[in-house]
Amino acid sequence: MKLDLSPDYEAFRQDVNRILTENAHLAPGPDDKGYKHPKRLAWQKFLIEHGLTARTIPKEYGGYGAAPDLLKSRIIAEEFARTGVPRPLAGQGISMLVPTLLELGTPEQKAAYIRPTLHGEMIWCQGYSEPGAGSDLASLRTAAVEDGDEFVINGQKIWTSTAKQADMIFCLVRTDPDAKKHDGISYLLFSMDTPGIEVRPLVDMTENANFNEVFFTDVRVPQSGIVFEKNKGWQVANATLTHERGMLGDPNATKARFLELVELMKAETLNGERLIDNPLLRDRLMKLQAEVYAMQANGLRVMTASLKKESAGLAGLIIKLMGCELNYQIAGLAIDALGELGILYGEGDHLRADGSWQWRYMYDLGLIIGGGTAQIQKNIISERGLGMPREPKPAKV
Amino acid sequence: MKLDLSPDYEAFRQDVNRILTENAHLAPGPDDKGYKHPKRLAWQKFLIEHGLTARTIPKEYGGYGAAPDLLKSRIIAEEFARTGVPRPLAGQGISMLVPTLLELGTPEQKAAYIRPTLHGEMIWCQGYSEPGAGSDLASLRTAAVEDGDEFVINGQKIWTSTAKQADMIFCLVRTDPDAKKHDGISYLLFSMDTPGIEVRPLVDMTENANFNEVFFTDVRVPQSGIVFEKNKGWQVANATLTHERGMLGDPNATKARFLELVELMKAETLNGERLIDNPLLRDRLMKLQAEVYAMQANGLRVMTASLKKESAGLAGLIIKLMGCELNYQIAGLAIDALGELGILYGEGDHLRADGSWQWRYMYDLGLIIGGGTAQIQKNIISERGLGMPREPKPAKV
Amino acid sequence: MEFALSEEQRMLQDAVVSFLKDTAPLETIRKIADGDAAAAEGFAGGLSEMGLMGLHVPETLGGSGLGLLEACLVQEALGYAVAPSGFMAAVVASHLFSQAGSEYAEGIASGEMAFGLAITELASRRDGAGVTEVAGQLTGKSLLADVPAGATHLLVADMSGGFHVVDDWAATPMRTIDRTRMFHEVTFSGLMSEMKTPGNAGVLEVARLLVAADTLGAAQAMLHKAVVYANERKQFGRLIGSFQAVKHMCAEMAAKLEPARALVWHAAYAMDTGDPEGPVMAHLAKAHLAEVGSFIAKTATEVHGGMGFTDLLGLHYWFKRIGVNRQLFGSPEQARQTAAELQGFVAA
Amino acid sequence: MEFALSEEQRMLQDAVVSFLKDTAPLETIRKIADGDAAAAEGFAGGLSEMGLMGLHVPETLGGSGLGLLEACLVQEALGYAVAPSGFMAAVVASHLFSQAGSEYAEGIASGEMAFGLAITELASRRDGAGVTEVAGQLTGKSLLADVPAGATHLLVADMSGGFHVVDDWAATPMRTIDRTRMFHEVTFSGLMSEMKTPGNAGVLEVARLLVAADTLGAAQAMLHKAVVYANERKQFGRLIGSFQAVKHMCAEMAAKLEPARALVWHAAYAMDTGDPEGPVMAHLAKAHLAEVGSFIAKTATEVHGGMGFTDLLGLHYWFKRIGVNRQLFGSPEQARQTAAELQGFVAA
Repeated sequence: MKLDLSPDYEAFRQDVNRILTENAHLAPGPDDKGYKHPKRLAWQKFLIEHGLTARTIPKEYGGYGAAPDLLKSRIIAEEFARTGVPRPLAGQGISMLVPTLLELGTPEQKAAYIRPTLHGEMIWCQGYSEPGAGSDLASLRTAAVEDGDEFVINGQKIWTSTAKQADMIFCLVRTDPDAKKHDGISYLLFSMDTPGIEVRPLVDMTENANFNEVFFTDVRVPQSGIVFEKNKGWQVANATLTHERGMLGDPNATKARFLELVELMKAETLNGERLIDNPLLRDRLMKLQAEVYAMQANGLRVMTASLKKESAGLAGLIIKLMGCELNYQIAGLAIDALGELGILYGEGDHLRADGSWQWRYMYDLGLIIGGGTAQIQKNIISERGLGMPREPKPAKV
Repeated sequence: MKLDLSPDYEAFRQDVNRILTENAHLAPGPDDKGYKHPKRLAWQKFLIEHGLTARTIPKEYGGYGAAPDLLKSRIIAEEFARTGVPRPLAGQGISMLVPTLLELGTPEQKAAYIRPTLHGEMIWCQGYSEPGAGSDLASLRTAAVEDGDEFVINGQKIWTSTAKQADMIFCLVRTDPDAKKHDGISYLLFSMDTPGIEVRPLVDMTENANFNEVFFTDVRVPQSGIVFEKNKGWQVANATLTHERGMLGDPNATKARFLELVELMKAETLNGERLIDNPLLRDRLMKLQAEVYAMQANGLRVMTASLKKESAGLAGLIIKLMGCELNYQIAGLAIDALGELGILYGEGDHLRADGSWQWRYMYDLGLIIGGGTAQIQKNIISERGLGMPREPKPAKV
Repeated sequence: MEFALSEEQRMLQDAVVSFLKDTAPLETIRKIADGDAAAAEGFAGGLSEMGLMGLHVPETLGGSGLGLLEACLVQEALGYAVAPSGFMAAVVASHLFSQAGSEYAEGIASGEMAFGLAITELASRRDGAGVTEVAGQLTGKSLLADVPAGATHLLVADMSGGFHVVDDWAATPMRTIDRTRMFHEVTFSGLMSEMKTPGNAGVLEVARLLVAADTLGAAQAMLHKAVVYANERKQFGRLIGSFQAVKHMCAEMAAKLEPARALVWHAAYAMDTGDPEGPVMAHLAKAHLAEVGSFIAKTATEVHGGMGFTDLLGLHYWFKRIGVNRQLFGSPEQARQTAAELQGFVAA
Repeated sequence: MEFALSEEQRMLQDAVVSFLKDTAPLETIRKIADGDAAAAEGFAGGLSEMGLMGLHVPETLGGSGLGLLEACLVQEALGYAVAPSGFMAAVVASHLFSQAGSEYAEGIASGEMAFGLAITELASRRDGAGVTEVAGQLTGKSLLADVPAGATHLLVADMSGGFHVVDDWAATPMRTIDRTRMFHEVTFSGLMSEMKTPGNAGVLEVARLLVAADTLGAAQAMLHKAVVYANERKQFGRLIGSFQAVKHMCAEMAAKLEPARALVWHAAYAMDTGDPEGPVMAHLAKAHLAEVGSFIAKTATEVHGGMGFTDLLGLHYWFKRIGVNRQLFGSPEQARQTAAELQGFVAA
């Protein structure tokens, strides 16, 4: 057990802090909107050059080329949070496609896509889920039929974020309808400008379109877009799905929300009494604080395991389930504490925190479902974490 | 909706009340212990003769022979509770075997068993569950092999209450090992005095032996003990299992416990403050009160349905699951409210209510499991109550 | 002894249910939520033509003379259809005016008057809300007032326990997550109170009871939708409704909801028959349905998977209805506290 | 940055675990529970021979000088084996005496002294319990005192926040549902206090932290047993562990317990390093493990079905250990309240 950092790392932290504070003026402001705004691209370039993002990606592909060091990555993230300086660009292209290409892409694919993606010049979207293929992703049916050196794609994807802005899509398509469901899938890259692609915003319960539906009608794309091998797309996707799972339920984000809730309950009153002085609300708050501490400590345990290249076992498997539920509970207490003001939404004098608690209460429920429902998570925990048997296959009827 | 009773029923209530109060001196006292104590048998005889128990059982079998009237039965139960006069004899012979014999018994069986059972002269125990056959009762393996006009029984039963006191047992045995599991079972009556029967008390977490294990080694009993038909025992048992289910989770008993809890929280203090004045404990109490009211109203609904010979549907199916859980929660709050005194047990100055809250907290957990676990209950509710599909049969591996 | 709905009661509820099926399908609800005034007025008109507004007004005053049990059956149907309406306000006002101010009861029954409720502060005061009365003049504001389209009068609770009727007010909309219903901030500056009646007069427990009935209906709808979806949707080559996890989620919803329904009926019946336990049951019903409703809103959405999160099925209208009801007229904790006080469980 | 047990820490815990496997199998625990004094003494002797009692005593005073993290690892192992011991009392006393009264710390380390705890009233006073001190004389009684077999001294909390050491007391046993451990009512009438130290001195948070660790171990044992049972027991022709309902029950237990373990470690580490958040975490750990423990005690028993209810498997010893721990040194609500007060969340 040792939670403080060695002097070298403390020095690194100070460097990072200095670079960020001294160059904050280069960062894009709130008005510099738009995915490819010049100031945002310039800032991204600056951050890469100073090793503050794309840190471990080889120089030849446009990264900084440093050796992997989880602690340094964590320090960087903490300093962005501490200084409040705008963060580097994110998105599924950077978080999911780039690692995939580095591991399994052809030299041409690496050369063509990684650099512009890192630098924000090429936006990607992910084409995985389908209306009929959610928890059972491998049953996806979007078909890619060979025709000369092209594929002709027909089908539909759903839960596609940034589809409207994306230049390219990394997409799971069925290239062998006769093979077993996991064996007929390919991982395919192609342009979102290809004729026959229609993007429809998918409005959700938060009233926003956080996602889209994407429809493919006779979409012709080159076969060269295949990553790794044809009909090996399931393995390719799984390599990166693990990345996504990790992203949900970050305990530091949860801790930050909890602290906001404490401030809220100190500041707000009900019938003249501070909310935090209400014994029932306070007891619920303290219950949540215990869980926040627990998830934070659990996160440190998982981080230590990855530092040691060990498996975190159960401690890792439970994060998505417990983290998302805890976020939902925190938002729920905020709403209950605010009572008749906790259900306001959109605009208005009495709205608190721009309605972000209400938005979270709904969006966090979406996250409990998305990226592997709570039920799928419990299957995984019991089977991989506790070694319990899989459900027997149903007899063919 | 009409919760008050018609004048006739009110008159009936007054009669019942008068009979009980005027004759209370005939009832057995706390010292008149033992299943067949003369005072207990005499009191039972008196109650039957006055239609206060065995009310709807035909006179020829030793009952009172009145027409079925659920309301009158309910009024009788309420008056026993109100007056505190000792109740009639109970037990699985009276509650489960007698209805079965009336429905499916041979004339000889009815003549031989019903009268002495009702009058407390013949005690029965139930031989259903086995160590390997709990939720999956139909997989029971206790074997009854024909030999001349006898069966030779070998095997083991568990969860057998009153086995030590019982004269007779009604027992599920496998009479056809080759048939499908539901089709090879017979419902058999025989004497507990038969050589080869060993009863071992089964101590449970309450430190008492509320149940027994019963072992059969080459036990020879007459085949005439079969009820209904050989290998039709599953149907016979199901007729009465429904009786048992109904017995668990009685909302009036739950209400009585809740009122005890209220008195406890008014009488007891923590750090000089009445428990009921503690906002956290009181809020838990009120949450439980809402559930107590709800289960009570639900019970009235079920009762009305049976008065009309209608199915109560979901309202009936959920009673065991919700009623047992609610009892457990009530006991749990009592223990939490009593804190370090709530975990005392057995004897001692500081023990409250003879440790009955602690006993209930453990015994009620047993009832959540017994008579169909919570998981089995949820299967039943979803399949019979909501029309959801059964789980597919596993493929033979 | 009969704890069941009478033939008339079942017919009443069926009539409202089928009326709502025709006049308030999801498409209409969507229009109303998106601010289509025509759709809202059309629907509201049809509803008042049914003569429901006078349901709880005594026959001697031109109403149907029905009880709170019948009112709860109607409110349950409205919740089941997530339909907006002035019904709740009409019943609460009728309940008060059958004791005092009968002219208003007559107005409600005849349809000449439509009431709104500005009574939030009976339970909960925030942001300086609260109305005071001096010499018949009202000053102050009330938040999250239930002001249905076409309301002609407001029933206002002042902070000294009195109730007032006004036919003039300044209202600013308060947007909630539930866009099917209109809530407002109403402000009074020296406005004349037409009529004053003292004492709580059952307003809070009746309002809470009706909210419980509304949540009962909305939760029942979500359970139905979840079961139907689970019995249609296939994943891993089988209906998701055949997975034990999904079956048990639905079983738990039903196991909580079924007794909750009986509680609402019993509370309403007890109020109608003057049973002293009636108000206790009514407050507890509000609290209990809030808890059961929150569980079902979340669980039913999870059974629907991603589809439940989208706007495609409109499931969120029920989720939000239940979410807003939870906070109306006081939190579950406050309702339980009221019930405790009524039973003398709280140290003076 | 490393949040994991060191090699030494793992070795320490393994040593205690395997010692307990040999010396405190279920048969021995049963004997102790049934009042077999020989079995109890034999086991207690072996335990103190391990030199565990001086674990938290500074090396300068003859102890091992290990921290609360190591103490929690040992306590977790004791809870896992539902083994009785004076370890908890020894650690609490050592923690206090490393600040004042070092002669007692030395006594604990050398084994000449064995301590018990009479500190229940720090959190909870019932039945007129509570000890007062006048001119060095103690009067009053303490309930549910932890008086291990062979205790030579008691650490007593008085009602003005002071702590006392006494080597003489009158004790009557208090039987709890957990028969593996001895609790007593201790009475003092004008008994001389050997030594007095003022102020809370961390006693309550250390005691609560250790109880949390004990429950962690007991709950972990119940989860293990449930998984093993579910993977052996067949019903309906399949392992019950292959039913999704049973799998999810086990998954939920693990999902709650795993972060709870990290919380206990972190709280202990924070206490050892003087992190100001340490006491807050310690109180919350007590409360949180009480809640998680109650869930696991019930759920693991349900996974075992009827067998879990019987005495045959002895599962109830763990159920009862967790049940008693929940109430020791204050309820979960009281522990959360303490944590809130430490953070200034409570109006003065």
